[in-house]
Amino acid sequence: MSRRPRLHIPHPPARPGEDPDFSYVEISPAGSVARPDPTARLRDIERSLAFEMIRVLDDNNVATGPWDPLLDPADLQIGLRHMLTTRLFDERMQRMQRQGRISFYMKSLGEEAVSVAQCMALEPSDMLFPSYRNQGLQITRGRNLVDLMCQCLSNSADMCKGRQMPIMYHWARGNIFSISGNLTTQFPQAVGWAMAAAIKGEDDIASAWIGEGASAEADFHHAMTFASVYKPPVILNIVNNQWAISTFQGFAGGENRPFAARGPGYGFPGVRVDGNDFLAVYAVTRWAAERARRGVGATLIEHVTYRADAHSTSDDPSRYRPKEEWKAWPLGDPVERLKNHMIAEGYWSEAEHEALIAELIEHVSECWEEALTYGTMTDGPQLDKNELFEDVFKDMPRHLIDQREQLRALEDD
Amino acid sequence: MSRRPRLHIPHPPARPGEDPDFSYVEISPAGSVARPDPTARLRDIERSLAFEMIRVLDDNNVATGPWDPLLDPADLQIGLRHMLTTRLFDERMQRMQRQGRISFYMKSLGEEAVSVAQCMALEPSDMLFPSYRNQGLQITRGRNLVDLMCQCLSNSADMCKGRQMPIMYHWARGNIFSISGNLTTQFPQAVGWAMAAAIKGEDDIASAWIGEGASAEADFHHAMTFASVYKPPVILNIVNNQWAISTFQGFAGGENRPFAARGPGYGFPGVRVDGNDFLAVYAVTRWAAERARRGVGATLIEHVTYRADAHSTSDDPSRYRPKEEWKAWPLGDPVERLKNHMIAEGYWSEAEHEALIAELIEHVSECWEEALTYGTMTDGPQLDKNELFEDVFKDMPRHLIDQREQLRALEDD
Amino acid sequence: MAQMNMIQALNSAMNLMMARDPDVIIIGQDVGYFGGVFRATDGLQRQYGEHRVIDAPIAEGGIVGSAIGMGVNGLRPIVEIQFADYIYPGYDQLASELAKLRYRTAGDFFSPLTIRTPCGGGIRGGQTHSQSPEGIFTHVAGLKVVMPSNPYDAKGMLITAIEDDDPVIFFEPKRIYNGPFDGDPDKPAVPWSSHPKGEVPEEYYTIPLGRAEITREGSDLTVLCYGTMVHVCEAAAKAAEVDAEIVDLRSMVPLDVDTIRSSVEKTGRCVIAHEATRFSGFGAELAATVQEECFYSLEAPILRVTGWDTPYPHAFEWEYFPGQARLIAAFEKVLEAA
Amino acid sequence: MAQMNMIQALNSAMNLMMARDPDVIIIGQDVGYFGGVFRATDGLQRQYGEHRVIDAPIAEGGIVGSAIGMGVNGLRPIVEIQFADYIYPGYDQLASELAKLRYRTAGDFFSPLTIRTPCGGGIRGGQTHSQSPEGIFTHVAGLKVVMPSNPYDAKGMLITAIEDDDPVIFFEPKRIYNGPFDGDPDKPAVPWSSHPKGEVPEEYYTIPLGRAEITREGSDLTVLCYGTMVHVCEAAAKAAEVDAEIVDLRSMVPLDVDTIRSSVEKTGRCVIAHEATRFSGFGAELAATVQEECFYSLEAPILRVTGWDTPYPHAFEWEYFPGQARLIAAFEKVLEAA
Ligand SMILES: Cc1ncc(C[n+]2csc(CCOP(=O)(O)OP(=O)(O)O)c2C)c(N)n1
Ligand SMILES: Cc1ncc(C[n+]2csc(CCOP(=O)(O)OP(=O)(O)O)c2C)c(N)n1
Ligand SMILES: [Mg+2]
Ligand SMILES: [Mg+2]
Repeated sequence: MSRRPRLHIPHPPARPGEDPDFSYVEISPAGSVARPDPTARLRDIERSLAFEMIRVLDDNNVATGPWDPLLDPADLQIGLRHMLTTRLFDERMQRMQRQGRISFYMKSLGEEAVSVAQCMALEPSDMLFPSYRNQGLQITRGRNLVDLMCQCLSNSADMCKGRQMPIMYHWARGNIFSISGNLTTQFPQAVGWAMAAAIKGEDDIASAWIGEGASAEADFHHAMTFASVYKPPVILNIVNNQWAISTFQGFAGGENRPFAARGPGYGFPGVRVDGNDFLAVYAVTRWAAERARRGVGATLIEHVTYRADAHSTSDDPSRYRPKEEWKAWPLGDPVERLKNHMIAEGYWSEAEHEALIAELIEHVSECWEEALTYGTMTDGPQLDKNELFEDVFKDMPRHLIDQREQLRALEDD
Repeated sequence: MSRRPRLHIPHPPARPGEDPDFSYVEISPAGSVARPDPTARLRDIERSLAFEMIRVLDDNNVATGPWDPLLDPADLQIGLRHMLTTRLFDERMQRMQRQGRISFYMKSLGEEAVSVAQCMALEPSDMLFPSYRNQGLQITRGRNLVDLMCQCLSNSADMCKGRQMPIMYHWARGNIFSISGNLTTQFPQAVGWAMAAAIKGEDDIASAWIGEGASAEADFHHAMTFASVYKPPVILNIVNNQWAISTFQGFAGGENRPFAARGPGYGFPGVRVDGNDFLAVYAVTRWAAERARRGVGATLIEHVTYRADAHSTSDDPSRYRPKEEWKAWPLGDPVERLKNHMIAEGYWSEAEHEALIAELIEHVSECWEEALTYGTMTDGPQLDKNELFEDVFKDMPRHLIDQREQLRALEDD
Repeated sequence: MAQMNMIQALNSAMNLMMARDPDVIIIGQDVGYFGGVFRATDGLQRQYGEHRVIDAPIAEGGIVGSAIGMGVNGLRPIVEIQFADYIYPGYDQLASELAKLRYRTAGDFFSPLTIRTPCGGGIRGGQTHSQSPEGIFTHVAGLKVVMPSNPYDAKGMLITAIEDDDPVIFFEPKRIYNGPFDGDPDKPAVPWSSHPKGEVPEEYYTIPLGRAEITREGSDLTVLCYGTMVHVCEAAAKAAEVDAEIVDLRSMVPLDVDTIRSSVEKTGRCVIAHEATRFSGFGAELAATVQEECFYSLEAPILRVTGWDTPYPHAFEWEYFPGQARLIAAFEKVLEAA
Repeated sequence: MAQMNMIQALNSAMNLMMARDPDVIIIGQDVGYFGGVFRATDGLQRQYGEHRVIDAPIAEGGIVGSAIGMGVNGLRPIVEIQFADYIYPGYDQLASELAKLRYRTAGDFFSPLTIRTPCGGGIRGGQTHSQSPEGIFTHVAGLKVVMPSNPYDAKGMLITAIEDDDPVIFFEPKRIYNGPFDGDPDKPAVPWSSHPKGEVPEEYYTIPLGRAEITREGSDLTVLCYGTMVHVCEAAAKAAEVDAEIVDLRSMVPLDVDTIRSSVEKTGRCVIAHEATRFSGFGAELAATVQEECFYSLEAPILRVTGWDTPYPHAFEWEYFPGQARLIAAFEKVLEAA
């Protein structure tokens, strides 16, 4: 039988045991991409925004070019602090998972700039629709780490009342929407939220995040189509961290084109940004927010970054990619890059950095201790079991009252 | 309350009572778009293919430019005959619906070139995944009109055994897939069919059709993503006939960009073609088929055409668009254009045309008479009622045997 | 009081609610300028503007998903899905998101959607314009699921659904949009104007969700039904001269178990009717509940009269449809028993 | 014979079938190079190449839709949906297309897919990694729906499913991938090697779909169950010292009504157990069928022991799970009655 397979199967750059190879990542020099007016005609700007890479920090850690957001040193310090807090929080929680204190965890190591810089570039009243790898949004918006920890612990102070897995936070007062286990569902929801803002004539905008793998889901297309038709004030972010569990970004269609290029297909800009460059992410987000606030419409942003750790505590990436891949990642570490920039500019020093880390480790530990006072899933104060039946509906219908009674009766036995 | 709505709501060019206005349709001069090699690099060809309009027939009905497929006069006559057959078949069936002989019908008036030219440009062993407005595919592949009529009649010779509404044909031996009432589902199925061909190393390709309105469905994205990832031998067609029931193409995102522009977003070409230009449609299809057969990958084709009649026999377009809109349609009537071209070239005459029409009307009538001998839904030979329970599964399970018995028992009463 | 058919009653409910509450908006395919393929939203865009009655792309998942977001942002969207057969592409957003949002956020977020969708057969719609998929929604915790059987209920229940902070899937039996239907397609169509439930107040009123209505009292057997089947069951009981108590459930979730229980305790016999396929249809839940609640009153097995376990066929529509003959056979069997 | 856990048994079935039939292919998220997040396809890409074990984009609707097309073109695809909770985006392709293709084409087209998907709770997966959505598939005419409870059945049934020309939704209770589970999460895990059904032949064998198995004979009451619950029910019967007849249904569609009927006719009492939410769950169909088939043998109402009608909560997993205590209570109640 003469079989001539010609189905194309994407291949990641390297497998375990092979040398990392990121030559497929096209990188523009810092400062090389023009910054168009947010109202510019798509056809005049689409190509460079979607295909090149917006970068501000150059190889010497100097900010350069038209996208430099010219942030105050104080803001840089805040950004650095939030990124470090995110990282140290992640580290601690992963450790706690290893010790069996929480059931599951997902880190955002290497991607902290995306959440932190974007959140800083938006207004507190803007509505955020995160994925599970955006804990930096919570931290930057000022969420008490204790709240996040209590959620991961499903303890008596859990905002979700024990109903969601760890990291599936939400924060109504902080305008951060609930994280769903189902990928990409938040994308059209964010578009709808923004449509409502426009219908009501309110000024707030929405921003949503998905991974590049999740962009293959139907809801990506739904969000893009509705954004194309109604031009609502929304920012749609694809965090391209190269991996979706074990499959690399080629399995979402990233081999041929940047994900940012999807935007122009639908008639609005897609912007490709160095996701590990705090300043570039900030600047691009401001640009997109301006488009949204001025009623020009939606923007798609592709953040080029790298998932430095495992997908989750259930995953073992050494099975499918080289162990040292992160070291070869050409866009570096967002924390190191911002730190080095600040040091180069004279706003920061190694000593201050060490001190900040020490302070934050201490802070995370204190928060953890406090969180434990609200209990763990097995010890200490517990959620009321009756909560199991609350909030399915606004008012509990008869059949749930009956079921609650059945459970109570059993427990009483 | 100060409400400042800024949600964008697309508006069609004209509403009932207003003058038709197709100034939004960007039209390139015939012959003006280069014909790249099917293996050319996307970035070198994408812009002109997706944004301009490939046309072969100029205003004087002369074929011109690099896309002229240089078809034999005999082929042109075959094409004209199939288009006319399609149109006369449609007319007759719509009349039969009006008379209550069939329950429902959908015409393809004004769009006949898409199905006929494409089908002629493909091989008989290529697999077709039509929408409900592609009856021309059946006719061009040589389907007996009687078969189509029997399906519409749900009579004793209905290929669907009465299970589908009129026009939901299929033809296994003719390599035409079954039409579904659910929009767009055939798009990823066609991609999967083509993936299988590639896996098996077979040379056949798949081609699928949807309307521009249906491109908003999730399955469009699924098809595009899988086509992007695996580069299977498939042609994905969007028939942009400007209307989706009462909403114009702006509600699918067509205001900002041609639908063809979606292709490059996913990394493969989108080609915008004058869907009423038989020669252009043929040529573009050959080009896409060559890409598929040579293993280069998928092609998206946007056929710019106009839905000249109602959406279906359940629809009344005078409620939402100017009555005379078709007359103003700048790309004319595909049948008239091909006919005039053939006359201009001396391959055809008005007299021959009239004679052909008379012959085909007669043919359609004969077929209808024959179809009626197999019964209608109410008279004449009928399908066996037991058929109701067949083919749910390959072998009838117990519960369906029981239900069939129940029905029989009742009928016997 | 006015005479209204079901479409007019639904239109009246939406019109009233849009006038009362600026946060009520409508989104769906062809609902705007055109007024909907069944004309339920006729005139509403003209009256309330195109920012409140919104034509949507053909993407049910996108419609539901974006409407969820609108609801989270304070609007009260009414979604029209053109045919219930086309609700499946929205199933993930409905089952995974809409239904669970309040629960997963411990009440901090919710989205008060009403999803209207025409269902049921009897219009020669074939397998993709005839389905009754209510069963697969009743299994999803967090969704209310209802189906009115007449214009009066349709209006009152739709107003309640729109005001409800929980999501409501509102099934509309399209076969009875224009008039009650007794199951005989050969009889001349009957308009709602000749039916008491075609009398519909112009003004605001509500009908609570979760309350069944006994449309005919009787003592021989209980018939549980909803939507189109209410009228078919009434006609069948009449034709069979059976003293049936006909319970129009109106709401599947929440279910009015009290009314069901007291009826079956009284009659001791029960027939369940729906158009959806039988296997794992909502009738299964009803039968399971009735035998559990009324076991000691039951004098015969509970019978289900439903669509067959096949797709809804175009040609054999009336062989498929659970019409009077099948109902009468079930009535006889259940009365004969024991 | 070999000792296999359920993952190994599934892997063995796929491996055998790929070796026997070049048209068998596998597609799903992470199934290829990585071998699947639960490792069910471990090693298969290495053995059969990346054109037959295909990593897929994260798009369940696209996976099912494209696999349907592959099936139409003569392949015999096995689709893995990573978690049953994520099958909903594929629901339209499954319910509208896959299930109805043979019917709507009068047998001219069909697509012989097997859809494998891990379901059920008990792994701290929260509401989106714990669901048991079998009920909404059993309502769709044209789909076969099965769930094995042990490695031996898993292998034999998966081979049958792959060879079957009808589409099969193959639910895998992930809680028992590694060993049987009696419902007590605090007990040390038990491996399959200590269970007779962990003995699995290396070679080809089949188990027909649509045949239940009585895993324990008894005369006091019948327990209808499947998947993880088979083991929990067995343990509960033992703990309660009840002479229960435990029927492992294995297949929901087609359903082995004969085995059910003769068991309930013998025992006169019936308890139904599943992990899915109760309302309109598959237990409803079972209860409806049992009361209809065995009405005159029943001495007590049929009881359902199921997940509550809430999403599956992360913290209260064991309050949610229908464990031994709830089963025993139901056994007692059903035995006390009448
Ligand atoms: C609908 C759905 N399908 C599958 C999954 C399982 N899943 C969880 S995360 C993940 C990978 C997502 O990758 P990506 O979108 O790139 O995000 P990243 O993890 O890289 O941040 C998958 C397949 C899911 N959660 N939801
Ligand atoms: C999933 C689904 N949603 C809605 C419909 C109802 N419907 C049938 S045709 C149609 C319009 C399609 O327009 P388009 O795709 O442009 O095709 P055209 O009719 O113009 O050929 C709609 C909304 C459907 N058949 N399937
Ligand atoms: Mg990723
Ligand atoms: Mg159209």
